[in-house]
Amino acid sequence: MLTHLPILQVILPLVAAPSCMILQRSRLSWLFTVLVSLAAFVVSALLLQQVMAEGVIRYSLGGWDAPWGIEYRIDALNAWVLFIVTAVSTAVIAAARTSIEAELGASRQTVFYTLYLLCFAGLLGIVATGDVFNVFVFLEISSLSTYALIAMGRDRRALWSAFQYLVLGTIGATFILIGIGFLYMMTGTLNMLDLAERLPAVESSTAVLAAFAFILVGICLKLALFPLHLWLPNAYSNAPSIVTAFLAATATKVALYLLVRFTVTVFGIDFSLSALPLQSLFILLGLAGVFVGSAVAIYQSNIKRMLAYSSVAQIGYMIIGIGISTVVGLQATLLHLFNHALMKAALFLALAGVAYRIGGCSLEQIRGLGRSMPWTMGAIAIGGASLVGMPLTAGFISKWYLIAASIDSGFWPLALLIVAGSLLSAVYVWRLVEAGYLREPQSGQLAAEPGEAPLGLLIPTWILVLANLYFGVETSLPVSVTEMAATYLLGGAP
Amino acid sequence: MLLSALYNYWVVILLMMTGLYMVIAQGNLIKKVIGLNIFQTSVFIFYISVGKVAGGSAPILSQLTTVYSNPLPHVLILTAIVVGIATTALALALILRIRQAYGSVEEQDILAGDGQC
Amino acid sequence: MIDSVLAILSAVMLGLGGFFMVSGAIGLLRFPDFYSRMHAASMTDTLGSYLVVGGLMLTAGWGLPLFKLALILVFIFFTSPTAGHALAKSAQHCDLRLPGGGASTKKADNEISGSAQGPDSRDVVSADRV
Amino acid sequence: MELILDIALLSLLLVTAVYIAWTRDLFAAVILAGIYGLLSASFFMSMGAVDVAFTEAAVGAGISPLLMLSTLAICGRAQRANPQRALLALLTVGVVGALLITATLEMPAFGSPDAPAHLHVAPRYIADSMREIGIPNVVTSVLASYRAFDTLGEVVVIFTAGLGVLSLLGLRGDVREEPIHSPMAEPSHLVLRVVGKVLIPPILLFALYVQFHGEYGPGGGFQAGVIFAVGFILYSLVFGLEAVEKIVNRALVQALAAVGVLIYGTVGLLGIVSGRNYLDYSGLAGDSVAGQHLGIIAIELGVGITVASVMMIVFFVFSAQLARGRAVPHAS
Repeated sequence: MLTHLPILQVILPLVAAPSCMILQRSRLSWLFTVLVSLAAFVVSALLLQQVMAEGVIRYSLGGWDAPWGIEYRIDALNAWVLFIVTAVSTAVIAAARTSIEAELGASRQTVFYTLYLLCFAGLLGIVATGDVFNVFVFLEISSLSTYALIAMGRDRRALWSAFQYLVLGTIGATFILIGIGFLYMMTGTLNMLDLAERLPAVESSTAVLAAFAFILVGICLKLALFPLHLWLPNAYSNAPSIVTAFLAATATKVALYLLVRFTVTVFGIDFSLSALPLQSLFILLGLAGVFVGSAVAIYQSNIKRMLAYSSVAQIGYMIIGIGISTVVGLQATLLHLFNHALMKAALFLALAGVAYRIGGCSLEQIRGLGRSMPWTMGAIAIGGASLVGMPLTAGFISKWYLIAASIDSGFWPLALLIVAGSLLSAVYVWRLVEAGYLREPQSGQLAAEPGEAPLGLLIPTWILVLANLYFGVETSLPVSVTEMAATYLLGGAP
Repeated sequence: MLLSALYNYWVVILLMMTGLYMVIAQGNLIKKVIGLNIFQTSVFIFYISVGKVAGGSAPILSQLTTVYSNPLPHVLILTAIVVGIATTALALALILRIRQAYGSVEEQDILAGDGQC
Repeated sequence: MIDSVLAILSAVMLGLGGFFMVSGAIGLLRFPDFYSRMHAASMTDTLGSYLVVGGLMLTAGWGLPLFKLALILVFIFFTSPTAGHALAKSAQHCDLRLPGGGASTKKADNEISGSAQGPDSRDVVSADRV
Repeated sequence: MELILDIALLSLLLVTAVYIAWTRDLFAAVILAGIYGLLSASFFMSMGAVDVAFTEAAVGAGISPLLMLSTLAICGRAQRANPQRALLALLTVGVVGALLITATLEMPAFGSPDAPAHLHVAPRYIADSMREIGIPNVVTSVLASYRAFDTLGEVVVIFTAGLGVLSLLGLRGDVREEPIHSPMAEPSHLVLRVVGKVLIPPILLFALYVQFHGEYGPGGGFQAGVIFAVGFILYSLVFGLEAVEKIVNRALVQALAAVGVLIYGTVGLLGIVSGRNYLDYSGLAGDSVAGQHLGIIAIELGVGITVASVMMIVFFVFSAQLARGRAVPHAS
């Protein structure tokens, strides 16, 4: 069975989704989804272990060899992203039940869990595959389910956000499709590894350059990289709380993975950096994302929206890491991928608890929450600290690596700018903490003191919070995996 | 020479751009979806043009012919067409809900309705 | 001998079919109001497609293609007139009457804007009939 | 000759696209979008892509305008002029278009047999698929065996869309306020009713033919599923929605959509059980060619079932909205 791990990773949730649809009973379908997610997590842990021990795993679907059939190809990078996605998904979905019951109503729950599983399977499929067209197909599975999930939000704005995202997402996907078409036209293959071998022969052609540009823009639309981020704040702030937690922690990570996969593996880092002024472009856009995202976040009163803009900023950090394009820089990106997933999932889950008890999450509404919901507010505070990058939290580690990478490769001012960006994020996190601990609760609300968030929600949140603290101190697992991935990607020893 | 070799692609690019223009410029949501459709269909036309082999027949094997069109783009586009109709159906369902919630399918009205004009 | 007769017959039928199609299209563009345009379109369309399919059948030879063409013929026999009927019916349902005095400006307008304007973009009143 | 056809079709496509962009009558735009679909299907036909042409005709000229018309009937057909973003759009389109045009300059010529695309992976499909899979339609071989996993993804995409539409529109109105009245049920629509009744059995029969003939000619599960659904859609147009729901239970159709995906997934898992890789059908029967054939028939069935049920779900949900929306007068 161990040889089938790569396909089980994807096929498990994919086949589970229609089965979930048939279950009908909402409590049952929740339990089923949790179990499936947990099983996927176990599979990904096994895969990660296998890759670390034995190197790249290949699996030909349908028994047809690589360029003719579709191949799954798991190296340290995929295994790491699969691990992150499944881990966060398990925590999020375990916490989902009460919040979903409150926000969605009875009739839509089974459909919700089915769509959730589809989205989950789609994301895993994007990461696991070694075939560019297969990426497109699974991208669409995850995107379509994401649109439907976002539209399930309570507010009517959820519908409009979902539509905006649908239009932009479809344009992005079609751009990727155009890029894939050009690549196929010039090389005759769709397999990533095969493409990497055959592209150097034709890489001076404008068609390959255009393919690169289209794929880049398409992925960056999905990634919400700075000037293309406009859909993200709306989508995140209007989706159901659980969906926001899931998307913030996984969807952008998967898009970032795609970016790394295409720039480094398919096109090759040398081509990617020389074809377009990509290095400066990534660093500039990343910095712009950091500053604009953080600055706008400071002025938000809706906390979900604030954190959504903070996501735009965090994506900026990750892009800077790719832009530096040294082993340490890439490693910093991959570390931040993990840490950001942990902190954003924790924060948004805590917010789901707030929304569950209070019915909204603006800064006004969380006043005095430190007293009435100490555990939830504690989770927000620690998650926020990790977001800023305080020492002893996971966020610190990745920022540290990023700064080290920029100093190593001689970008002194960059290091300073990164620190400055973190200070900006300290400002909006401070606004949260201030509202939660130092302000008096709103007078009108005192009538019924909100209790602590339900335990089913609180426990997964705190598991994530503790993970934030744990990986801020004990860093051997993420550092060793990301180091292996980064050296492998940049052509060092596997 | 260049013209006869590439005119097909150029026309297809024009078609794509017409679709893309509609998606960006039109405020009516249904028109946006029609634009998306045209954009996607034009990309399909591009793929199928790539698969064309001069003098080739449809890729159904028979004794009579030896030259066939390239079957791989056909397979890819079959999948892509299905993805396209799936997106269209979802988009139209969203439009119906937006119409119920906002009373309009014009972008301006919706933005005004949410107070973010 | 038989072959060449068939070929000539088929060519004649294809040519006639093409002629009817074109004349229908001209009628669609030039006729003044909805009903007469529809008349031009549906009548010639039915006849034209019979002739074209029939012409093709003559050259198809015995085999599966012939059978398929015959099926298409039967299908058109049912659908084409029904489509015309449905169109006229829905126009009537929507209270579209033949143009009297008041409609003459509209007609003139139509003729000026010429071929760019599709036939049913102004005349059919409602999109209700799905 | 081929060149003339090519140029004629392309210029028709261009005129249609531009007119759609220009007109402000959404009804005309939708009808023309259907024509656009039909024209591109003809273009695919002239390029030798028969399966794609079939699918595009069913989707681009069939299902998709149908859904759009249902939407229009609720939302109204007039469109407001708003050129406020025309400049941005022109700029984007100009940049993207210029990039694309530059890209084409170094592309292999159209139709050239020595283009890299025709030399690397594809020749194996044409040369060996008969020996390895044993069916003449290469597109079906590639679709259902070499790249079967993409097709599984495609089925899941359709399933996702059906579910998404259901979650958006279908679930709240489970308790129906009043029976939906079909205007077609009036006796004055005799012709339509009779012709509709006559046509439905051949349509369903044709769907079955397309389903099981896909290995030898153009066709397959997807096209068959669409045609099969069209049979029921026609029935509901002529006799009203509740008449159809007497025959096909809604819960059953929803379950069938899931069952189709499950059939596909399970056939894949049988590959693992028989000691091979996922979606490897060679072990399903005595020799590998027979196994492949069996596997392809099974998964095409799964595709057909899911596609037919999702199309039916989507259409029924839309037309239930339409019937409900009729009571409320249009705003525009």
